[in-house]
Amino acid sequence: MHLLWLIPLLPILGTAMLGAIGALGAIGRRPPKALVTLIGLGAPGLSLALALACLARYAAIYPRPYEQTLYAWTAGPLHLDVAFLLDPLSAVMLFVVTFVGFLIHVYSVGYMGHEEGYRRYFAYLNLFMGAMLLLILGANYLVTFVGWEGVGLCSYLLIGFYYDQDFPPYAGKKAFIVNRVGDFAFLVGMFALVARYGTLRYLDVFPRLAADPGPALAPYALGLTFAGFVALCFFVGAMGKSAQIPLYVWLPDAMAGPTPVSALIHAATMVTAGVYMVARSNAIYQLAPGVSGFVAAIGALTAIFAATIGLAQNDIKKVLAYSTVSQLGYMFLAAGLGAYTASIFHLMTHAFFKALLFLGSGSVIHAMGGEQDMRRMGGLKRALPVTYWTFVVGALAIAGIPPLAGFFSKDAILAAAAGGGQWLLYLVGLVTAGLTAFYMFRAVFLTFHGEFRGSDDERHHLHESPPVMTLPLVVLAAGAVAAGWLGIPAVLSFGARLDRFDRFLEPTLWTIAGHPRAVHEMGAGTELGLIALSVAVAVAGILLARRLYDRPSDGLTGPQEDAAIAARFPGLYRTLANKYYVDELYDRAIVRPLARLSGFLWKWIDGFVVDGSVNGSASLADLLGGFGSLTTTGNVRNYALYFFLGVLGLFWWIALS
Amino acid sequence: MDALLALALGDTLTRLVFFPAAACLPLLFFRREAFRAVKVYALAVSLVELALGAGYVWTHAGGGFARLAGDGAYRWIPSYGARYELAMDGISMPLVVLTVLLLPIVLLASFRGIDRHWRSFAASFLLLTTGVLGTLLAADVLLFYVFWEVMLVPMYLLIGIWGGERRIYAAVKFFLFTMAGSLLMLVAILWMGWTYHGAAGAWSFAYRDLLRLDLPPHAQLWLFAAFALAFAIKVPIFPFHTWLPDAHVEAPTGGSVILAGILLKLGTYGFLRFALPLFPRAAAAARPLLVSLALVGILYGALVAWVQVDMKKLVAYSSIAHLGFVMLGLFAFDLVAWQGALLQMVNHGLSTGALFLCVGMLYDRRHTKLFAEFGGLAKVMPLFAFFLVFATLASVGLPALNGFAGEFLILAGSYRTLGWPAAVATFGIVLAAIYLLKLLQLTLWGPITKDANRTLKDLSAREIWTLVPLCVLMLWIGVVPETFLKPSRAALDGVLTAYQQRMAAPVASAPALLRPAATEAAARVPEGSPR
Amino acid sequence: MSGTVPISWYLVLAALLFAIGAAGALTRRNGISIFLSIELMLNAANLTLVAYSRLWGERTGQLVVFFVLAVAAAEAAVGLALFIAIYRQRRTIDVNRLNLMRW
Amino acid sequence: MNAGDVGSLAPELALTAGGVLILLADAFLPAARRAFTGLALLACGAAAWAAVARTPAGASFGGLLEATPVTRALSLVVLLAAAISLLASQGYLRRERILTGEYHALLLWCAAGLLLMLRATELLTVFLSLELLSLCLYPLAAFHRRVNLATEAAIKYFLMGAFVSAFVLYGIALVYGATGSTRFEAIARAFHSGGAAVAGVPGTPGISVLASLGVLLLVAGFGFKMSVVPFHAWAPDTYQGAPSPFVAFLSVAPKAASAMVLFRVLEAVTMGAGGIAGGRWSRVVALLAVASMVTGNLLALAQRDIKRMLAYSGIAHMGYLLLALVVLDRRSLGPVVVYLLAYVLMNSGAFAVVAMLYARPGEQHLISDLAGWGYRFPLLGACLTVSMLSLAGIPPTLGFFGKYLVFLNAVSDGLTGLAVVGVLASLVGVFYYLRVVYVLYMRPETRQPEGLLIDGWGRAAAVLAALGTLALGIWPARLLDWLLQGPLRP
Repeated sequence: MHLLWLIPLLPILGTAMLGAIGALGAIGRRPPKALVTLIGLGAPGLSLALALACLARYAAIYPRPYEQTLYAWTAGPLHLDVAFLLDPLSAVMLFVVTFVGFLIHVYSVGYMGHEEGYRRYFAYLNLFMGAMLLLILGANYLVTFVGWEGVGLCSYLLIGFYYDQDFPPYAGKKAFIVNRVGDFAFLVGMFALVARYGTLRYLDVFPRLAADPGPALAPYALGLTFAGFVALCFFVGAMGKSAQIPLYVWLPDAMAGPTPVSALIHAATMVTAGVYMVARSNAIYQLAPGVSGFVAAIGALTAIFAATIGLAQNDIKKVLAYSTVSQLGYMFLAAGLGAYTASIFHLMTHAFFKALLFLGSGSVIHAMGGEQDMRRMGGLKRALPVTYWTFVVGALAIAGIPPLAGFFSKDAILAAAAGGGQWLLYLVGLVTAGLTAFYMFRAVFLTFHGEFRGSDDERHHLHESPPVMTLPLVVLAAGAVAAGWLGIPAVLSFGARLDRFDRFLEPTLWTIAGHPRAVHEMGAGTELGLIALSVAVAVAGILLARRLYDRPSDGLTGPQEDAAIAARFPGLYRTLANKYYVDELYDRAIVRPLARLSGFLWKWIDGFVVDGSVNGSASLADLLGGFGSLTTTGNVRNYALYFFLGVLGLFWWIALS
Repeated sequence: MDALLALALGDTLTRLVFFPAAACLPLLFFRREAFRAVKVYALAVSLVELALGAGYVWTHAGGGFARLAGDGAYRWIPSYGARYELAMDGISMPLVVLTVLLLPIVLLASFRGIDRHWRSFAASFLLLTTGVLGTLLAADVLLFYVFWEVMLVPMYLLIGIWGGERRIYAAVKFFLFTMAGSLLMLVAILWMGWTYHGAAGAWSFAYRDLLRLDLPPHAQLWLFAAFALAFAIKVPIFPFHTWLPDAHVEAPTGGSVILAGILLKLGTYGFLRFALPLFPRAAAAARPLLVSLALVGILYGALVAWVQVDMKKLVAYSSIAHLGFVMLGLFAFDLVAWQGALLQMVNHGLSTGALFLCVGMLYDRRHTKLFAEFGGLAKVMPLFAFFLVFATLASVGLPALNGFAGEFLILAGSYRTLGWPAAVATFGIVLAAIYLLKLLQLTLWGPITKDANRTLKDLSAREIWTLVPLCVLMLWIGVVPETFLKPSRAALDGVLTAYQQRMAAPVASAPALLRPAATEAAARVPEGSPR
Repeated sequence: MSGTVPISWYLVLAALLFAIGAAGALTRRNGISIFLSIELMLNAANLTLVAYSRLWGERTGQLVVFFVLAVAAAEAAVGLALFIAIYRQRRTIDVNRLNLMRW
Repeated sequence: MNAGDVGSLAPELALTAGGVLILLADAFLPAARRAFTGLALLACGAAAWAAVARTPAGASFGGLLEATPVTRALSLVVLLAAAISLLASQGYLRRERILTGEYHALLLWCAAGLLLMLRATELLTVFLSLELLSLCLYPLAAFHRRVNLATEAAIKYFLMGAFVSAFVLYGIALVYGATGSTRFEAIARAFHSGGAAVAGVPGTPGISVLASLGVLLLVAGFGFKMSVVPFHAWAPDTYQGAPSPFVAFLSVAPKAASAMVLFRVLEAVTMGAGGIAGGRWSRVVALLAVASMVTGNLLALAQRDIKRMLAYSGIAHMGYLLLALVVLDRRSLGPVVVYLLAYVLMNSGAFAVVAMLYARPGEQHLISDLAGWGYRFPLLGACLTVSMLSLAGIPPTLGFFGKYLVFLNAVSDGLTGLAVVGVLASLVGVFYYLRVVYVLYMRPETRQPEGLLIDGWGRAAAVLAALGTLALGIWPARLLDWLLQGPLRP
């Protein structure tokens, strides 16, 4: 376990080595592909093994946290450690990230095999793993932030992986900048902590908060208490990283990156960092009920908002992207309700099935030779059986059909909402569940059922992906099925305490002196009823999708159905298809005015006011000189006159004084 | 005389400062057209200077650079109290190292770009180095002023002779702006000397003597204004900044690097070394003004940088924003912020220097700096792309690179003492991302639009060698900033405590001398053998 | 003549002479006339000196006058030479037209 | 008149004798003309040696002359100017084919006049030495007989000079009348006692008015020699027209001596009279100083002809110099001496280079004509650059050091305001001095050099000036210790 620090370091070393051989390649000939694959898979593989080993060791000292300090920065009184922390929370994250991450690396070998940027791709991907592991293993906000920005960088680089096209680099830039807005708030939150507590170490800050919450509850800024202020700052940070309203806009565009990247970064791991951070900071959020409510509201809003957009997307990856946004909304809903374990639970299950879905879509795109528009697909289940079945499993999981993973985690969240008496939030969650089921199966049917709608050469090109790609699908499918069983609610387990997950995370939840955590008890009957309801809604969604998109009886194909629907509600459909015009709004309301302002500052303040006055005074001096030298007329009599007048003037002046 | 010899040849700051100037004389014996020989010679000299600098720092690291220490004081113009005294402490040390490090790099980088008058070019650079080092190391205010002015001429020639289209306008603007500030500073210096003469009965401009001069607030205010103007122009702080874009755009690559890397720092260094400790009350009074100007600089510089169409101009305006952070840190009067500020001075020197080098490499190839002329270069120049991305990210303040370490400390520190202004400043990092990613977007990414770019050669070994040291340092500072924070801690702490003592002490109604004790922490120079 | 002329008379006369000379120097355009006016001013000064010398009853003033006469002569020599030179070149000694150099 | 008196005249005698000797040589063995410069330099050297070693300190000729460290220092300054001018002249005179003995003789006699003027402690002596000086300057200005401009310059200078000397004489008369003496110390005494000496005499106007008119006339007269605004207008024309190497002398040496006389006059008037009168004259000098600094710099800004530019800049420099005389005390002389030395080195150096680089004296000396010549004539270009930087007051040159002393003196006299005006004015100055530098190095060549004659003598002059400017600027300590012994220490 003392090798903990190696876990994040290994992938970074992998990047360094890949970079090195690349540099050699730039001078001599290209490095052999096998070597790239070896390093690219070896680094994350090793850290996966190491992670598992560490977790095994950790079981021994559970639930005590294990902290490891490497070295420190000291600036005056401020003392910041570069240190790692292994506790139940980071243990879960560690497992998810290394496991899913490694699988996706494997998948990439097949998916990216033909790309020319193969080495570069793995270099970035390894760097991402390193940064992500820093993020989750950091023992204080600083280290976490280092990872936080690191994953942002990798996301930037990987979204813009196809840098010689126009859109991907743009999308990457957008992602980075939007994230920066969040990071700004995150930083301010850290500064506040530093100013108040002089440290950023989790195991310093939280105990002190828990022991003596008084000062943190004093009014601080923006009409919030100190805790509230910090909580808000961190949540804004999370908004950026985890694509919540209003900072979600970058995520759909992020699909410009290679599909495995979408799976790893923009579904399974990075985007959940925000959720992780909120859960990590639960001590602060417990002290800030108002902000927590805000978090829940934003989460719910995002969930349903993104789900509705998902209804009208035709790009298979866009559908998945919006569903990711919506699922992240779910997680924040849970976190905001104080059900931190539930949010992490959903985070984990989501990691499995969403990664699965993305990789599945990747397999489809692979088969279609890069085509992503579902309207040009259809009937692929014959050509891609493995992909099809695993995809369906993922879809069922996300739709929340028991006994798959999504069912349990989603149910835990809805239960928390209902238990907390937040019926509005519950309703939103429920509707979202239905929508989710609907658009996921819309995607399934459009893609795999019906007749193939693509061109002929595409038809000939169709083929199932190689095992190096399908294997990860299968493994993830297994996860998507089973991951939920870690947290079976009591009511379904006939009293047997099978909610291991909650109990495992229990030690990371802080109990604040004088602020007991609310424990929601519901009658078994109600709970069962709610469960039945949510399942029913999900099934209804699936059936509706089937009725619309998988009905060979009437001659209409899926796209034509869409068209028909669009014809029925044109305004609504256009709004959804254009994602509520939010991008346009931002462009008009923020980007352009800012640009205009900058132009004004440059041309007018710099060019006119400042330089104008400088050059102006210079030319004024010139002018004075020019006129003044006219007094030197060249006529000596004038000179004599000047002398004479000078004398007279001075004499007069003296005589006066 | 033998003392003089010892001073000139021993392991002294004097040798460090004047070696480059002395090394100019042999240049007279090179043939006018023997560029190659001159290049090699100049590079060799710069490397020796680097060795001297590193050696001096190494041998004197024992003291921890807590206090000003150097060659001791010598009479220069005894009848008027001016003295020759060089000394170094943890505040000047990093900048000195940066200077001697950048010298060989800029010379190496200029091999291709500079195609005429190499003798004069090398001479200008060497003299400039002497001026800069002298300014950093002078422990006598008058001597400081002398070196401060000496810097101007070589820089003026560098811009004016080897510069671009509007080079003369830029050069003259640079010269006059700086002079405008420094001349008033001269009057202020003279006034202090005279006041000291009145209070102590003897002429002196020695830093440590003037530190003991306790002036009534209104006098402090005027003197501070004079000093601050000179430094503000150099930094530059809005609205005294407009010389900078012109100077940068017109200057040759090497000139821009030195300008951004070092000359600008002398402004912030001046604040930290002179304006704040000498006139504490005035500094405290002026704090709101300068903090708000720093904020303006951060946001204004960033916004204006964003809309530039010329790479060098973009980087130039980014300097304004970055130095805004430094100013904010300085006027936070907080040790954390000060450490960050000092670190950030070095950081900016490295990352902006690297950026200018990259721009220069493109200029050498295409003889244009306009964004419109580029795009998609990553395809043809992968190595260049790597270095440009690296430098840009460092400049953006990405964690694990140098920029972050500095900015984080500055902002964390200033938040402690200033509160919301620090939060506002933090927003600058968002803008930084906006304009710097624009730089990448428009040069590296996207399809290649101009055919001229399809055939561009990637970096040569020489160019790589100019960039590698910078990148290594950026990474090092970013990962283990401790190495660079430690040496300056004690010195900064000394200045800060002295400042707090001065503020705590009763207000002087007339010029008076403080007891040495009060200022011991700030500066103490071992008296040199009086000759 | 027993009654002595009061000193102020000499002074006023001298002042008048000086003023006349100055006026002449300022108004005449012919170089020589200007020079002559200047001579007049010199002699006005001489008169003052002598008057004061008388008043103080000591000889310095008169001494000065003798020197001044000599100096004036020398000046005249140089001046006339210059005027001849300029006349050779320009065929005029009208100072208004000696303005090749100005501004 | 005893041996000591004669000994005290040794420098002047050396110069005069040198002049006479050269004239005779010119008459009898014209072949030796090439050697005249050498001879003249020898005379200067002898004079310098005499001034340093042979002239006993203290008064001589019954108090008509005095020798103090200051007069000695200024004598050396004057002789230095003469030497630089002579060095620069050789090439010029040969190029223009006017190499005759009169030139050197006249120059030497000018120097003699100046030395006397420096040391004169009595108004008649001052007047005579002034005339000796002027009478030699006029012909020198016109020395290039074939050139229109030279003669015109000489005429202007002559008429103004004569006009002004009349005023000076009248001033002498009035002061003499008010105080009954022409000796400075007697005048000082009289002013101290408020002129009580004549107060009783019936019919005399109140001393203060006439006396101050007299003093004013003297101030104006020597202000004219120093080309102080508003008595300056002659300078640009004369400088432009007169032979450049001679201007190297004209533009500095007379100013040095006149500054000394001005000091003596003001000293006599104010030091005794103290407060009130002192304040009054301070205001006058301050006014002249500011006027000169501002006007000189602004007008120089507009000049395209380098000689006119230097003329106006000289006006400005005299303004800086006057700053040291605003509040008069023994300390004032230190800055004055150093500033004059600096001014001699940089200005004469500049004119020496100008004399070599501009072939056709009948035309304008456009700055733009030097374009790109910094590379064609590296040595001269460097020297000119040094002069310009020094004139602009940029360290490490003597020019900076002079400004430093002057402003320091002003500040320590409580005249910070004037110092600020001074530095701002000099900021304007930087602009036009830099123009020369950038024309030299940053502009492509516009014309081929033709008809130039650049000889060793001239180079020596330029290098001597430039090196002096730099060396003394970097290491002024010894110079000061030597110049400002005794009471002159601040």
